[in-house]
Amino acid sequence: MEVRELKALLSLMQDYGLVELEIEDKKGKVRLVRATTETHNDPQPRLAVAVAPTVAARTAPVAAEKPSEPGASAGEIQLAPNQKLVTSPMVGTFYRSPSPDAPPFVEDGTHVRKGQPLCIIEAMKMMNEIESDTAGRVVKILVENSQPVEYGQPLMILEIG
Amino acid sequence: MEVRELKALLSLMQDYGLVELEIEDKKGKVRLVRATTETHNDPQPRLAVAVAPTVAARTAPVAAEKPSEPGASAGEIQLAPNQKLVTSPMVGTFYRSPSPDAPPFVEDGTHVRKGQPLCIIEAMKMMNEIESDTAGRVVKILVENSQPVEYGQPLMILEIG
Amino acid sequence: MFKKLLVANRSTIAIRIIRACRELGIPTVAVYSTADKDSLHVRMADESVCIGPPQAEASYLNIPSIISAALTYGADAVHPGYGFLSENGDFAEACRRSGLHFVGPLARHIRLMGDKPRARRIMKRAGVPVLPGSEGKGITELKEAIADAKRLGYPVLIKAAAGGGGKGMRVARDEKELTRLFPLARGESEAAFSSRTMYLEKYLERARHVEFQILADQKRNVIHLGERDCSIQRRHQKVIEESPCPVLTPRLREKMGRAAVRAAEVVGYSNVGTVEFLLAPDGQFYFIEMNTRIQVEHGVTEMVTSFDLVKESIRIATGESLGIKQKQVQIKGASMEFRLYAEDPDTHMPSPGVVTNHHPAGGLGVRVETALYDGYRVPVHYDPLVAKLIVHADDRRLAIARAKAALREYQIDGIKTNIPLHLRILDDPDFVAGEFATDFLSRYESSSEPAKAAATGTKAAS
Amino acid sequence: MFKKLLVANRSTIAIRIIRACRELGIPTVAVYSTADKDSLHVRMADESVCIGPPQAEASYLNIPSIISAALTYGADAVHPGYGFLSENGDFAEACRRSGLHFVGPLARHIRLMGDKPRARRIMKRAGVPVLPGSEGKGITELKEAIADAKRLGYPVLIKAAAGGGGKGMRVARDEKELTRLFPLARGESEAAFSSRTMYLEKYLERARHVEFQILADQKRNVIHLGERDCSIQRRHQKVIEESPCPVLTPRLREKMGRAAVRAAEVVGYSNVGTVEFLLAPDGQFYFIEMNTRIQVEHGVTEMVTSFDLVKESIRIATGESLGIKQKQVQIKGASMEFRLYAEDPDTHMPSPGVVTNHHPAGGLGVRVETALYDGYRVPVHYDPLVAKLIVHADDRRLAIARAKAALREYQIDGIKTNIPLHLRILDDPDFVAGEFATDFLSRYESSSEPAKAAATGTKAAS
Repeated sequence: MEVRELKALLSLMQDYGLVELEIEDKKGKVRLVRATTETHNDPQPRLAVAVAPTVAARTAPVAAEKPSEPGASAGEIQLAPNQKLVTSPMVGTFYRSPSPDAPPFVEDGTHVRKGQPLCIIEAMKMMNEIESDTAGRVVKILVENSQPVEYGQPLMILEIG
Repeated sequence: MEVRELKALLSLMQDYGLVELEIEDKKGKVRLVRATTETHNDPQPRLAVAVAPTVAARTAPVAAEKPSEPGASAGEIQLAPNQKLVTSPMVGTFYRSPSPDAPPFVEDGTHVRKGQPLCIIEAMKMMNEIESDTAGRVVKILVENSQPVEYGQPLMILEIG
Repeated sequence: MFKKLLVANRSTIAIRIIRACRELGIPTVAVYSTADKDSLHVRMADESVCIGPPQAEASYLNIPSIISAALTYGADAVHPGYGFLSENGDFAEACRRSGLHFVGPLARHIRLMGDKPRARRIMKRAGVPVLPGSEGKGITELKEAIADAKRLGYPVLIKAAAGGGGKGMRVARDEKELTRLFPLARGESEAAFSSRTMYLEKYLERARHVEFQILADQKRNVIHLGERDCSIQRRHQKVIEESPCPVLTPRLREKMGRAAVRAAEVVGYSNVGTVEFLLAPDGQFYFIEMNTRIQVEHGVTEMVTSFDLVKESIRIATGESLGIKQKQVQIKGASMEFRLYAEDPDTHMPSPGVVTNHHPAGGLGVRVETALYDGYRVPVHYDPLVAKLIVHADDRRLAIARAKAALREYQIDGIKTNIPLHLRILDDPDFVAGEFATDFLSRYESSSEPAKAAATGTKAAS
Repeated sequence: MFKKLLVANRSTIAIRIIRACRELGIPTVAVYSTADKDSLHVRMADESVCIGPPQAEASYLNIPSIISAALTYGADAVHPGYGFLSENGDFAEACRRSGLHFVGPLARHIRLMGDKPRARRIMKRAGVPVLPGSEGKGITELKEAIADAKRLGYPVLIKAAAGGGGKGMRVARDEKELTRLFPLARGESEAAFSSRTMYLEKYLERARHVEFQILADQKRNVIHLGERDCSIQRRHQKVIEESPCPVLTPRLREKMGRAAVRAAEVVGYSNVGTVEFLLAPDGQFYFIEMNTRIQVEHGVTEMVTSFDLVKESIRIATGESLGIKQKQVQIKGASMEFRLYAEDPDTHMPSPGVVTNHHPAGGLGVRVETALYDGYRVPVHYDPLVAKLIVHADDRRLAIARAKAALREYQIDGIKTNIPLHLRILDDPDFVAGEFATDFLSRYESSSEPAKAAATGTKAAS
């Protein structure tokens, strides 16, 4: 079963307020249980974290996919329990180093202190240093240098403690 | 099982206020649980047969109900295994007797031979006698005298043999 | 005004008629086959009656059934729409014999214009130019065809005397082709119209299809509402229509318009009608035929003239006079109609199925006439025309821009449609320049396509 | 023409702007809050950027975020739409300082017209009639209000100097009411606009709201495109708008139009704008305010004048001149707009939720501007205006018939809308006769309704 299929099922569950869904196949067995109280919203997948879409030219006006919860789209990032995401607090351009010829603030694997600069987001010609709000280790940098980023877009995965 | 099929089931659940639905197959096992409080629509009885809609003024352009199989709508008729429907072969006006002051061709309970006239459908000023294509007993006459009927509309229930 | 009107049709035109009746305050009765139980026209009408099984012969073409429905449900008028019984003189006559007003011309006008060789003769006598072709009442035998073709010179167009919708129509470029195609076309005519009578016309290369909208009341007042260019056709089926025709000068419009009015006057025609011409590259024009009903593409004329043709046709049928004179008719801006077919845009195979994610285009200058809704199952039994997108703008260039934006916006999943083909045509430099003839779309035919594709499925009305 | 345009708005107006840009060939960037991720404007734009969380203050009202988005994604122009930042002088200035073209007037015109007492002074000086009211720069204290009211005579209308959208507005019929309501209105103004400055106007009974559409280029050419009657309001929120105003004579139209043009000329205004008047039963008219942006109801003017106001505003912002003169403007037929709100038609409580069975109306003379699609979840955070239905017909009677047919046809399930209210209004004899004033809708208020209902939810822009 692919993530895409799972997502389709999850969005069905959400849309129809299902609390339980069982499928076996080769045309056998289905089991669907709806919440008696009907609370349509929110059974979000547990360890999946939504990634804001990257900017890409779209031509189809109304995408075929069902509306899902705000903020989610594109891909999914799997986080281990001791990991957290650093997301962009603003829309702007992501830079890995303080100036074009300077070394990057961090690399994959860099250990960081709380308050240590991780990157710069340029917005309105202002260079905004994004600092780590926790001590930890950079597991993965998710965006390219000088890439445009949106509000809420994941920038890095940090491993804590 | 495809998402499309699931969605059909889900929309059934929603329409009929089901909170649980279990299907196994190759014609085995069904389990349907309705919310005790919800009274959306009437759950369809098993051996239900569709009745073509009687003419009634409609105002809502697109009815809320999901499209169902052609011919079905409005009410439902329950048929026992040894019963069959007599349906109208044309659009017109249903008459129970050959002339206004003559006795009806049949009543509820009348035993009929194959080829015996059951009613008249007036169409284009022509009186078309509708004959029974089987021997049996009239269980119930479903339309009123001089009522407009559509193509395929059930007129009577016959019990055979 | 009528007490109640029965709409003897389905899909987009039934919906169009129901909307017009709502605005006029006339209750409507829809008829439907068992395959159309969930159709939008059924849901929109005030009342509806099932008239038979899916096969059109037993339902939408079933005259006794439709008349019986009208009488049983108390209608006093019948609108035939386009296609089905709309050009069947017997139906018009049966309606009138049953005391029902028929929204359309008299039965004899339908029959007259349905007999193509006869219509040609009358037009010729009335001074309306017709193409050189077979004389008299038409021909049935190949040797007659060969003789006529010799006289006309090749290429020739083989046509069915009772023809319509492109059936029984073939181009022959030499005697060998004629020998092969004439019996074929005659066979098609026999199958479709139960008629072996054919006729030939000189085939015009690079001609445009330009038709004039006629409006005539029962007191012999006749006007035209300008023209439509319907050259964008695929195997004699219109795909895109526009008004005004991009190459027509005001002088030529006046001349052709006068000829069209004359064509209607000479037979005492009433109600809406369309006089079709071929326009040759040299500016000469020739009468082809007259359609005695509302056309699929009537909407583009409505956009540029601000006339409501369907309401007008109903008013005329009640005996009302035309409210306007020819000189009050003005053509404003440019309008185009895009027929949306439920078909594969490459193979043109019909694509029935359940519609999902239906989201029609909208906004300024965008008109949608659709039979679709989310969850609707497009049946396999009928014409694949499921919607019409009509745009209107200040000029043709802006209309093209608007059409592109709207077609990109139009969303239909679950079935295939020809929207991708429309978008390709809108990018075609010749189309954009307005330089095209009836052979324009042949360049979009993929060579691998089976020649029989056109024969599958049902046909679009013109 | 612009290289790329950022649409600093959401919902219907964002879609309207994107459509105009598509026709002009300008790529668009949509901005959205996390609550609007699945919105139609995001799906229709060529690119889209998330600019913040659901609260408007942090997203659609977040100037640095929007400017940063425009710069980061390479836009050279910004269209503010209506509501949100559309009448924020700082935003217009910030755009221009960042090298972005702002599709709208200069910052100083926005600020000038946003200061209502100042706008009143300027208009008075220019000879545009204004209602008797507070003089000077406005008032802040109750004792000033009482003095002004004594001079004007009751009833008086309390208004916020920085007002808009009906906030901080109250009618006082005597000094007791004034004493109670003035601090209340001032409190609303403080909360909404951070301003304690108020002013009084003489309250006109039975007046109509009649506004004129202005179009002005950067070379001081100013024309008007006729009027809109927006008297059908609920608590100062417009519900139905129409053009032309059913009671305006050509002579009065010319007189009011000249005053509107004068109002724009006197400040050197450019781009689209609307001059709002109150029209008293005696035919006197009074300037209320000028809106320095496109209005929700611009569509009815487009229908009767055949102008594309949004495309025109973009063209003007590039520096192009007006292509037409006042005398070329013609009003053709009658148009009405029906605002579809996601709200309970009886209680007016917002009704967010997931839209199902969405089927917009269509056909001749029917224009739909909708932000809805099947499966769309109407968010709770914003204005409940989710669609606009605009009809156009030859005259007002036909427009009403068309509107009724279209509203009956319009299907939206899953949320409640005010369609039933529209249908009731369309059957109201006074509405049909065109005899109404701004108090018309008060008769449709159920007496049991809590007075606070109007304060819930977000407000519709005018």
